[in-house]
Amino acid sequence: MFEEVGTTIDGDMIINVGPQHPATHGVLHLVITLNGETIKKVEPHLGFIHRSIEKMCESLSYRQFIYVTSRMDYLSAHINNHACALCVEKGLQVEIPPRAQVIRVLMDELTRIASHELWWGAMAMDLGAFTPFFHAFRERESINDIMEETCGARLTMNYMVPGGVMQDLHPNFQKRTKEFLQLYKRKIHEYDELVTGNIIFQNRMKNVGYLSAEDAVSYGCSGPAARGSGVSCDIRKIYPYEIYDKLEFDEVLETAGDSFARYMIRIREMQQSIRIIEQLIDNIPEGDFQTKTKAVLKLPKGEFYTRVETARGELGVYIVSEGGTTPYRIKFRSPGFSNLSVLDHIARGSKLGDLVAMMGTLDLVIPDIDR
Amino acid sequence: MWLVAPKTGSVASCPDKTAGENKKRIDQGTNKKGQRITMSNEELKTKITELLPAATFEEGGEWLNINIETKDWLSLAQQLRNDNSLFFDYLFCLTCIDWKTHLTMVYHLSSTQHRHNIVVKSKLDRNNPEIETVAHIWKTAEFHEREVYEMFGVNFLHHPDLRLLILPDGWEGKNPLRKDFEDPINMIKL
Amino acid sequence: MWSFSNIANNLHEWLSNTFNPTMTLIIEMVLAGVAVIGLFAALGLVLVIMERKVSAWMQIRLGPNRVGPKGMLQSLADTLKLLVKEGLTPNGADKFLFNLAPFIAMIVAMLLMAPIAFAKDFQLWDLNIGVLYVSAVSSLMVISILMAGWSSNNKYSLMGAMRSGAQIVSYELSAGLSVLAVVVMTGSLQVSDIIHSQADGWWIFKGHIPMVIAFVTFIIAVTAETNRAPFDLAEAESELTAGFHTEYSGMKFALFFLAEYVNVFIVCAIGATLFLGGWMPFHIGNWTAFNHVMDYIPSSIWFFGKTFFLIFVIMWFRWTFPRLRIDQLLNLEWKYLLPISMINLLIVTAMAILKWHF
Amino acid sequence: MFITKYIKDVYNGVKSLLVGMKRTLYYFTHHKEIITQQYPDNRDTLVLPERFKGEVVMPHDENNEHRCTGCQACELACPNGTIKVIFKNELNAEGKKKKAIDKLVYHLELCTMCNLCIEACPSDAIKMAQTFEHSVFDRNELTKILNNPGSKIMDGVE
Repeated sequence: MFEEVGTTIDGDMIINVGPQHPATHGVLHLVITLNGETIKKVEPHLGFIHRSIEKMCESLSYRQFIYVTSRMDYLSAHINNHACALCVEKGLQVEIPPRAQVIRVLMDELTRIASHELWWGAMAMDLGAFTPFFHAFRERESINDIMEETCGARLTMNYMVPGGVMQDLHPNFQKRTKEFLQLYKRKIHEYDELVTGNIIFQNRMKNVGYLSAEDAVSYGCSGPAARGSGVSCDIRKIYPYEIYDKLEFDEVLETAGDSFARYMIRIREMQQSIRIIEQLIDNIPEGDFQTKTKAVLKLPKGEFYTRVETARGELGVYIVSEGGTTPYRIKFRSPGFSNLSVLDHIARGSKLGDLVAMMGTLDLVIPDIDR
Repeated sequence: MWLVAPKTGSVASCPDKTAGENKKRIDQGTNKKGQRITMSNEELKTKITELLPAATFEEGGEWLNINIETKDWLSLAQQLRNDNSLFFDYLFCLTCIDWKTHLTMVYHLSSTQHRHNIVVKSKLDRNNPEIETVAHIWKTAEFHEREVYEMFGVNFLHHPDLRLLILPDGWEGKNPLRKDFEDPINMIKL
Repeated sequence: MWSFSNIANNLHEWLSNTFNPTMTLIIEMVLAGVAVIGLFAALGLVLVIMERKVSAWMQIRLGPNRVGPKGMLQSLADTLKLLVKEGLTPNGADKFLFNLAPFIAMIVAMLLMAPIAFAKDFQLWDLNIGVLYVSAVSSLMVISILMAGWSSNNKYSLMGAMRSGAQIVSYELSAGLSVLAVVVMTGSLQVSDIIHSQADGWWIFKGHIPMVIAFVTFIIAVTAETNRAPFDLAEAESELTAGFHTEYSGMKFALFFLAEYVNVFIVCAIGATLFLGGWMPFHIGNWTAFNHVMDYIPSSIWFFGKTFFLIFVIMWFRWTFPRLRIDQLLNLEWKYLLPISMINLLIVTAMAILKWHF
Repeated sequence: MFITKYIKDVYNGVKSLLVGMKRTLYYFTHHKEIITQQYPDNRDTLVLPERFKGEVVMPHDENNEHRCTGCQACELACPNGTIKVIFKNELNAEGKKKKAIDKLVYHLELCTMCNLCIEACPSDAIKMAQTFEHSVFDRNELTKILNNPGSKIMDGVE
């Protein structure tokens, strides 16, 4: 009898959110135990788009495997590619020309803004406000146009190669980026008006999904999810790569640890990315965009690990090389996987509607979790 | 009170905060437990030798690599986590490598307070891989260990919930990331 | 002058002269029924295209612009699509209740049309307890939603229905209390009396601040009662996929959809009747010349103008605000709106006794 | 004071709602801000950036000559096995047998537009085209032969 209506012995209702559900932004399957509207347990079931990228990469050469990583966290494809390129460069011990470094950082930051824009719109949509989604896309599209002009694709660019970047910047790049900066500054106050300042929104977000700093570290959270709890974990600051140590930007931190803190982190991180772009856009050094590398790359025997900060948190690329042309084993430590594991912890005891808000603030990208 | 915004959290203002205020936040956020003392690889080596004399070390990489016996892992993990001068509270990567003759568990540890990193490795028997779980020490290990369990078939002893996470229900025996795995049905040959 | 009431009267005279009284009554009833169904269809088409255009413009989009001139026939095409779609009934569903629910939603919406005055002297049934009738019948709406949610054999539907039940029953109270404010001022429950009492000014202007408060409470409460965003918890898309009508498809879904829009129209019509004078033109005290100019605008235009303005406001809410959480929703009603409207009613009563209004 | 604070909070809450409504009303009345691109209608005026990666093509000059030497660099660079080079033996001007490409088979359905083949090509024989409307009813149409029938290698390209 209990099975018939899907309840447990205690009278709790078990409900499947996903794999196809508007709030999960992809094919995440959550099995939720509910008592009325209150959540007692959240259990994620993964693997609906697991493509075994790690296994695929074992049969691809060091030039080829980078393109696959665009398909992991497709919203920060550049940063994923960057991490892989950095890891291969670490093994090859090549120096990257300064122009390539600046281009890479510029692209990373543009990607970060684009990713946060999309997150902002989707987050508001999860809470029932549809309009911000389209407003966010206006700014995001102009970033995508910049990407399309320089890299040739809007989402899966495959622009970073070991030794630099694939092509030089498009002549229009600086002009278009400045136009984007102006557009962004003209429109940013709307974000406050429509969502951030809205009293309904604040009530939905504040004091919801509390995550303490200790738990954030213990659950392996990174990126905005951990920084919302006051954990300083921005890889760009604490283990700087490329030219991040020479740039002036702040690591955004909030101490409240609730959904609203995680929201504010991302909103203010966009400002910091804008700051970085402003510093670099007029100071792109002349020179090569790529160092000459051999046609067939061979990494020495050993293990190489790089950490970069994607829009979602810390991405680790761990290459184990046997000295051949393909990696022996490759592991992607994806930020989404660890951030998802905390969902059960923070969702217990809150309402079903809040679960959606929490998933929004954790910014889950399912291909990133499944890989 | 519904119409009144709750008090915690920050004010709703988008323009970026001054650097000073942010620096204050950083200090409040992470350094509250004590002074940051980043240990060099040499210091870490001495310290860990004290804790576990049987450990062997591999150097040359960016981080200190520690090879340990499987049976020592649980006690070492507890000490690494709880020792105030080490305080490795952040397990940022947990994975396994199939070397065809044996498996190797690799744990990447970091300390958010002291900002030092180590890598702990432990050899496992390939036919009957077993290691103690650390899910109660670092909670992130729960999901990562489940992933390793299904991908490599490593049995984590005393794991709270060792089930398939990514693979479909009813998947048996075959471990996709092992080197001898072959899927005759879905294999794409080019 | 051409007006709805002239047409109705001429028709009535012609019918009375041609047939006997019973026959006349039957024919008039049939005609009224056909007119209501026609109005239903027309309203559905107009409101759907209106909603889509409003949302599109607020979202910096173009909106439907392919079917017909400027996309105006889009909702007709949608209706055709829904008509020919297969209406699925889930396996474990309670078939009878499942199929009955959309019709109950529809019938309730139709019944509510009766006491609404669309133009001067143009009303289906001017019953003496018109306002009471409206609040009584509109609360039947919740039955169809509960029925749909329970019989679908779907947990999302059930949760949506339960949410909706709690929500409609709660907000019924403050909607009723703010309607009572007008009734107290007028001293009558009859719709035509209420409209005639606003000949020298609408209640929202005549009744000082308490009436404005009653109006705002009314708008919030009816937005919640019709399950529109930001109170659309019953169908909260990102939480419950589609709430109580998750399992409905084809024409049965279309009936729910239509009933929602017609309900919006009705509550806005009632709001316009009670607070904005219904078909009564905008009159100011004894400015005879000004009032005379205003009288030249036909009464039906006044009525539909006011109603569609209120509908626009409700759509405007929907496309601006995020959704509330269920506990916040109930808090808002029981801790804020209900006490406010009760105190407000007390003040209005005092005003009515002391004749403080204009 | 409790009451003044309460009223102030309610005022601020209502104000925040009104501010949002003002913003949506602005866009409701300002249709010039609309950013929709009416795609199939603007096909004639649509300009894609010259670096856009749509599909791999092999440019031929007016004498039906291409630059492909058949070095297989693209085939090796491709991560998905998208490109296959099929050879034939051909007599050159001096009557010697020479290896040349017969067909350069390109599987568009496998291609991820990663640009690695273009980068690998030593003689600039292939490039990315800006076409993007690739949908077809039959999957086999996506397997393309890049060199034109009867085409030859350009003089001077080794």
